[in-house]
Amino acid sequence: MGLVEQGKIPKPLTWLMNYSRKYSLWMYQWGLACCAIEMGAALASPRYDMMRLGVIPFPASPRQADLIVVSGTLTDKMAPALKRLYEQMPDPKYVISMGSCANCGGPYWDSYSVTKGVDQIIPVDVYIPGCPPRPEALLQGVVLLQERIQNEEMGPRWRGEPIIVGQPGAHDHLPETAVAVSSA
Amino acid sequence: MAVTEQQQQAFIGKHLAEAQVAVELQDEDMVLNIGPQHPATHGTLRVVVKLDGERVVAADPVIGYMHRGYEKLTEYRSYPQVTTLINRIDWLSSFANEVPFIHAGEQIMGIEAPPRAVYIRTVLTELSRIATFLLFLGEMGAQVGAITPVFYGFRDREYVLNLIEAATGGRFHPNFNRIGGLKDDVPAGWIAETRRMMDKVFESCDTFENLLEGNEIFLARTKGIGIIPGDVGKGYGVSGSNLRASGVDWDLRRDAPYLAYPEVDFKVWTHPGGDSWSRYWVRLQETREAARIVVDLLDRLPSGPVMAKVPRIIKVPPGESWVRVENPLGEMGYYVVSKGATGPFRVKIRSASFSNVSILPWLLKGVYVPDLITILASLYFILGDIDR
Amino acid sequence: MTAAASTLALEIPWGVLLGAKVMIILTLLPLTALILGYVFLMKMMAHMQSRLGPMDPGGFHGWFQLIGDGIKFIQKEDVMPADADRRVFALAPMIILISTFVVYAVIPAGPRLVVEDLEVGIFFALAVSSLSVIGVLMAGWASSNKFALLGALRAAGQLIAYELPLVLAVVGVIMQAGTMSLQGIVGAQANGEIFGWGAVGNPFVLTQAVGFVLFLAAAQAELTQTPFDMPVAESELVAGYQVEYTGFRWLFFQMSEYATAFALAGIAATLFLGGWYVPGVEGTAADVLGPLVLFAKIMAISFVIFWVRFTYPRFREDQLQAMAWKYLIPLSLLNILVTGILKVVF
Amino acid sequence: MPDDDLTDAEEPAAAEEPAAADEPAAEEPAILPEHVGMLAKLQADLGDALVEAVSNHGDLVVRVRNDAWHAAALAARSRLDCEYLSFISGIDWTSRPDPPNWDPDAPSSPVQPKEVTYGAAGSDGRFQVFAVVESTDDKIQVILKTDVDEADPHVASWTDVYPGADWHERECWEMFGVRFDGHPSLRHIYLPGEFEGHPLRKDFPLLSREVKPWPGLVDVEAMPGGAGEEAGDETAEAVAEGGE
Repeated sequence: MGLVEQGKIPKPLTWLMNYSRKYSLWMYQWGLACCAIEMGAALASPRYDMMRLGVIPFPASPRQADLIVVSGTLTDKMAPALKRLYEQMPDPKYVISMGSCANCGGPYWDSYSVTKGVDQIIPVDVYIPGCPPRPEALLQGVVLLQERIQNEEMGPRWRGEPIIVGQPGAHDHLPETAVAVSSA
Repeated sequence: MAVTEQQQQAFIGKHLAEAQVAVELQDEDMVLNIGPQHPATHGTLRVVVKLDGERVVAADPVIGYMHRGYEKLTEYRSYPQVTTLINRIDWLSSFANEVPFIHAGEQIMGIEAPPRAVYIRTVLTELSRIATFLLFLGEMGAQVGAITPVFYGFRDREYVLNLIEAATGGRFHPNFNRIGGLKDDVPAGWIAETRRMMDKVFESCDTFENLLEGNEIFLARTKGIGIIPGDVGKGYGVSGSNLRASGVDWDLRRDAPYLAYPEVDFKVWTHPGGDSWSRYWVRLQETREAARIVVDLLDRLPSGPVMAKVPRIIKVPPGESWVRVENPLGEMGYYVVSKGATGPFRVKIRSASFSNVSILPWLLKGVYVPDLITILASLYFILGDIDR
Repeated sequence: MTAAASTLALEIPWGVLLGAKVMIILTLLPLTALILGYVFLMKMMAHMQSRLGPMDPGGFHGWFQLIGDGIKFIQKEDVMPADADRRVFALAPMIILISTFVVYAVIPAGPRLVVEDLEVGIFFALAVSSLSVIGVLMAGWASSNKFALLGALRAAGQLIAYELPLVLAVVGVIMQAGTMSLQGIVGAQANGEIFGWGAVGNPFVLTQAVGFVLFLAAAQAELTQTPFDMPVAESELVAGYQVEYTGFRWLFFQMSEYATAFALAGIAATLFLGGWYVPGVEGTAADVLGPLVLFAKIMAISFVIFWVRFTYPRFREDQLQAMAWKYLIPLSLLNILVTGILKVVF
Repeated sequence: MPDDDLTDAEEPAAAEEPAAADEPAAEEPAILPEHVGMLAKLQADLGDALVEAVSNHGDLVVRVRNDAWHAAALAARSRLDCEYLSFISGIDWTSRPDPPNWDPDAPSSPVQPKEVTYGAAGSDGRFQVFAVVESTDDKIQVILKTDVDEADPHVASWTDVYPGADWHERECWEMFGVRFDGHPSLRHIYLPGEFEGHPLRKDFPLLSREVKPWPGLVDVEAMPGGAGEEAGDETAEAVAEGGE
C-alpha cells in the first residue's frame, strides 16, 4: 500500500484499476424532485439506458455505491440526511449534482427552506445544468466523470486527499470539456 | 364499505391519540425509520413505524423533505413566473398543474381562452395523465418486486413525452399555458402522430394487464391490502383515482366541468374494492379512457387562434378565485387572491397528494411491512405534490 | 486439469493434490459467478426489458463489466459499522462463500472429472449449502442495523422453510437411483429405462417431473431470488442483511449468490437432466464433452431461474411460508409416496 | 372557466370594501340562485354567527364568527352533506414590507398595493382562516372563512369533524402561527423543528431577496430592435423561464 500512496504503481496497473472504477459506477439514486424522474428515465428508459455505460443502478444501500447522483431540490430538512449518507459511502466515491436545484437552488433561489446548492454539503464532481436536465445530459455527465476517473492518479485518491477540479498540476491532462462543464 | 359515522369517529379518535406518540415509544417495540431516502418512498417521504415483529403498530409519516415554500415564493413572482414555478409541483403531470392556476387568473380577469386553445389544453392534460399513469403502472410492479414492468412503463411513457415535447417544446415542464390561451399552436403533423401513439398506449395498457393482472402473486399482494372505505377517504380529503377506487363516483372532469370535458363523452371508472388492487385497476382503466378522450378530442379539434386578446403585461384585477381540477393524482386547486398587481397576492395550493397521504397513519395501522410498501405504491403520490 | 489431477493422483503428494483441488474450485467459483451474472443479470435482463445492458465496458457488449466490478470492489474502502460485532461481521461472508465452495467439490462434470466423488454426495451437497443460513444470520446480527436484522430473520425463516422441500424433492431421485452418490445418480440415469426403452437413458425429469419443479421452486427460495427475495427486498429492506457490507466483503455475498445459483443448477442438472452424460460417448471423450454438456444444462436451468426472477413480483413473508408448508412440502411428500409405490410395483 | 361571464370579474371589487358585519345582498354580488338553498341551511344552524356570504365566481363564500368555526364545519357536514375536506389554510391580508433593495420598476418584481384590502366576504383583521369543503354526492362546495385575532391568533380545530384537518391545521399553524384549539398536537409539518417564524406571514422576510431582489436581472440584454415596455416585459419573462 505504501507504494500506492506514493503514487509508485506501474502504469498498466493504474490503467486497469481506473478502467475498472470507470466502468463500474454503482450508482446510488438520490432522487429528490423532478430530476429524479429524468434520472429514472436515463436508467430505465430503453432509449437512454445508462447501464450501457457501465453505470449500475442496483445498490439500494449507500454502502455498495460508488456514485451518488443528487437529482433535485435539496431542502434544509433533508441536508443532514444527505451528509450522513455521503459519509456512509466507502471511498472512492463520486458525486454528480443533477439539475439547477442541486447546483444552486434553481428556481427556489429565494426560498426559506431550500439549500442553495448541494456543494455546500458534500463535494461535487460533475454539475449538470438544466431544469430538469434531459436524460442525455445526465449521460454526458457520466461520460465526463468517466473521463476524469480514467485520468485519475491513484496516489492522492488513496491518501484520501480531495481531488479538486481546476487545480493546477494534478488534472492538467483532463480534456478541456471535462473541466469546463464540470466547473460550470 | 359501509362504515357508520360512529365507527369512523372511533377510528379517527384512536388514530389521533396513537399516531402522535409514534415517535416516542417504549423499548419493547421496534421502531423502524423508513426514509427519508428509501427505495420505496419514491422521493423523500419518511415513515416512522412502530413494529411488532413485521406488523406495523403505529405509523407516523414525516413530510416536508421536499418543502420548497411555494406559497411564499408565489407572492414574490409575477404571473408568468408563477406559471413557471408551479410546473414543478407535481412534476409528472406538469401541464395539468398549470391549468387550474391559469384558469383562476382568467376567471378573475374575465378572459376566456379560444376554443382551439381549450381543446389543446384538454388534450395535453390527458396526455400528461397518461404519462403519469404509465409510470404508476410500472412502478406498482416494481414496488411489489417485479422489476420488469417499470422499464416498460418508462419506455411507453417516452412516447407520450415526445408528443408533449413536440407540442410545447418542453419534455418535462412545458410552461405552455398563458393567461388567455396557449403559447403556440401544435405543430404540423402532430395530430396524426398523436393518434398513432394512442394506439401504442392502448397496447401498453394491455401489456400491463397481461403482466400483472393474471399474476397470482401480484393479486395476493394487492387484493384486500390497504382498504380505504369511501367515507373515511372523504374525511381525509383523499381524491382522484384513490377515492374512485373506494367506490365514490366523483370526478371533477364530469362533476365540475372545465376545459372541453363537457363536450366529451367519457366514462368515470370506479371500483368498490377500496384496496390496492382497485387503485391499480382504476388507474389502468383511466389510462385507456384518457387515450380515448385524446382521440375523441383530436377528431373535433376546432380551428382558430390559440390566444385571446390580453395585455402584454398581465395585471390581474383585484379579486379572488378558487379553481380545482381533476389532476392525475387527484383534486388540485388554486385559491388565487389578487390585488391588482402583476403578481398574485396569495396563492393557496391545494395539492392532491398531501391529502392522499394524510390518511397514512390511519391506513397503515396493523399492516405488515411489505404491505406498507404496496400501500405507498398504490396511493401514488409525488413528493413535490405533498410538500410543495 | 481435473482429469490430470485425478489420473495422476497416485504420484502427487496429498497436500499438493488438495491444493490443486482448492485452486480449481477457487477459479471455478468466481468464473461461474461471473458467467451467470453477466449473461443473465446484465444481458438477459436488459434484453427482456428492451434495453441493451452494459455495452461500453471492454468494448464488446460490455464483457468487462463484472470483471471491472470485481476489481473495483477490491479497491473500495472497507467500512465496518462502529457498533458492529467486528469478528462476526467479517466472518459472515466467508461462511456463505465456503458453503458454496464445498458444494462445487461434489458435482461431477465427467466420468473422472469430479473433485470428490462422495458416497453420500447429494446429502453432503444439500447439507453444506444450508450452512449459508448461519452466515446470513451472522451478517444480519453483526451489522447492528434494523434493516439487516429484519432481513436476516426473514432469510433464516425462509431458508429453513425451503430446505425441507429441497431435500424432500431429492428423495424421489435417490429412491429411484438407489444411490446418494452424484456419479451414481448420473449413471442410473444413463443406464435407466423408461417403460423398457433405454436408448437415451432415463433423465429423471421424465419420471420425477414433480420433484424437478419442486426442486426448482425451493432452489429459487434458497437463492433468495424473486419471488422469494423477501430477505433482500430492495423496496422494503433496502438490501436486507447485506445492507452494511462494502467492498470485497459484499463482493463475496454477490459472488456466492451467483455461484450458489450455478451450483444448485448444477445439482438440478445432475439429478434430473442426466448430468454430464451424453448418449454413446464414453471414456476420455466424455471427459471432454461432459463438462460442456453439463454447462449447457446448467445454463438452461439458470435461465429459468433468472427468467422467473425478472418477471415475478415477490411474496409476502407469510404467503411465502404458507407456500412452503401448505403446498410444497405436502406435494413433495406425496411425490415420495408415489415414487415409493412405483418403485415397489415395477 | 368557459361558463364564466365578464360580470363575474367585477364583483370582487365590490366585496373589497371594508367589511360590514351585516347580512349580504346589500351590494350587487348577489347570491347565485343555486346557493340560496345552501345558505339557508347554514343560516339555520349558525344563526347570527354567519357574518357574511357572497357568491364568488360560482362558489359560495361564507364568513362566520371565530367562535362558530367548529359549528360551521358541523353545519356544512351535516346540513350540506359536505363530507369531503378539500383544505384548510390561512391568509394574511396585510401588505408586505418591501425589501430594502426592491426595485418597484423591475417588471419581474410584482408590487402589491400598500393599502390593506380584503377579499370576498370581507374580513375584519389581519388573519383569516379559510377552508373548502365539498359534497361528493351533491357536487357542491362551500368556502368557509373566519377571522382570527391578530394578537392571539387561534380558532377551533376541525380534527374531530374532518380527520384530514389534522395535517392542514398543522400546516396552517406552521405557516401563520394560528393555533387550533383542540388539535391533538400542533407540530411542525414541513419545516425542521428548530425553524423559527411563520413563513407565510407577510412580514416574514425572504433573506435571499433582501440581499438581491432578482438575480436574473444581470442577465438581461437589450432586445434587438425593441425598446420600451413591451420589450422589457418580454425579456423579463424570458429571464424567468430561462433562469428557472
